Amino acid sequence: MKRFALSEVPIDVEPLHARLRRADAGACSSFEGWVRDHNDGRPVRGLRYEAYAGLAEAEGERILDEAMRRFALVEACCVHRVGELELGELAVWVGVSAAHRAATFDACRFIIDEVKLHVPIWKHERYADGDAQWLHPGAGDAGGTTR
Amino acid sequence: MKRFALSEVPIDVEPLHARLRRADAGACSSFEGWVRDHNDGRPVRGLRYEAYAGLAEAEGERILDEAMRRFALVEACCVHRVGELELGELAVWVGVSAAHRAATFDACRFIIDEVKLHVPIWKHERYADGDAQWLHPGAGDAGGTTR
Amino acid sequence: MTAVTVLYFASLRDAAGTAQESLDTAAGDLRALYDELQARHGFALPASRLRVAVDGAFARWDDPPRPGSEIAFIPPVSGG
Amino acid sequence: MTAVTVLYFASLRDAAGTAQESLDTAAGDLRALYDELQARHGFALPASRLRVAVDGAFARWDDPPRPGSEIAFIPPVSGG
Repeated sequence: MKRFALSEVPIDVEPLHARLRRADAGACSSFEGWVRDHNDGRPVRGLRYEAYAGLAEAEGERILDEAMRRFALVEACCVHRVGELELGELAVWVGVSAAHRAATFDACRFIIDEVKLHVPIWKHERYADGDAQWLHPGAGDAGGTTR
Repeated sequence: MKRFALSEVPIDVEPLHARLRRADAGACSSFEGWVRDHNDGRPVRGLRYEAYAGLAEAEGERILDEAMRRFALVEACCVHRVGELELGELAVWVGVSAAHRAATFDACRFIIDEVKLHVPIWKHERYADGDAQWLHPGAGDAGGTTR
Repeated sequence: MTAVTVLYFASLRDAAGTAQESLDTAAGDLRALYDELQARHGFALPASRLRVAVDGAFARWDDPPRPGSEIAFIPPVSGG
Repeated sequence: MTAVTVLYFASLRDAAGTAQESLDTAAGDLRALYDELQARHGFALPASRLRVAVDGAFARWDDPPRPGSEIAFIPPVSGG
């Protein structure tokens, strides 16, 4: 079963969480990214995530595999939303389990950091003032403003 | 509302998680400690947590307050079980939310580390071989073996 | 003599055979009180591995026992 | 000339006005192909800020375009 997935519908955390439960797991860390009502000081009205699905799934799986190799984990998984999201919605969920807690913190942080750096998913933010833009981090938002 | 609590019944995560949700929170980390089927190589059959309730609640609250001061959090809470627990049961839950993810990882780890170091709660483990003991970390289990 | 209530938890409670006892002590500070009780109950843990609390707040080993106070000896904790 | 399909995402798709196009290119490598398409569509992002993928796997900018391949220019990502 794949450890990384994209989801076009609201993420159902319960079955993901259930995959982490094992008799030999004593610790579980999870991370949730929620759609915030502001970004860089601008009020946000909503957003859309777009992915290059095939490559995103391959990259995500590579990252989860690497986490399983680097840390003493029992299980790990991550799901990222694509499509239109409202304020407060769950954009990404990462969960890991292990015998001991240190590995779960390290792995959870590693996975979300790597996903944000490498998985081809893009965020298009709509602002309260009617403006909107693609976010292309690195040197300002050179993606420019679109409506 | 208190940020730290003891619970004599199974921890209901949903209302705790709901307290973390805020329009200005973009990140949420949570930690769960589960009753593992082994400890230090010994098969575990179950365990019991006992607390010095008044001091545990005061210490827990002090730790959560300190986390709120040290990290840029929106909200934080922690619940620890007391009483008899079965294998796989949730022993402790920590959840924090913040605008950005780094603070949530740092705070979540800080809280569970501090709770484990300072809150007067003790674990009594029962082993598959019928043996049982109080865990008093620090210099072997000087608490000795009881049945 | 000072009348106090002492609370025992975890392995100390098992060794003492009770969760609390009321007693009169001549001990000059809480460390001396613990030493007295350790001798009586055969506690395996030395005071150096414990913390002490009075009336629900952590206290210092060299505090004197206050009349009517509730004293708790806190073995190394193992929550989480 | 090499026949390839090019995929555009996010701001590149908005600028190109299409999510994909098929074209024949004389470019010797993927960087030259991007430069050609940047000039045609007015992409704001230089190749130095992008990654390039071929047939669903990351590739090198100095790889030559392969006939029939699907080439994706990957702007800086912003998931999470």
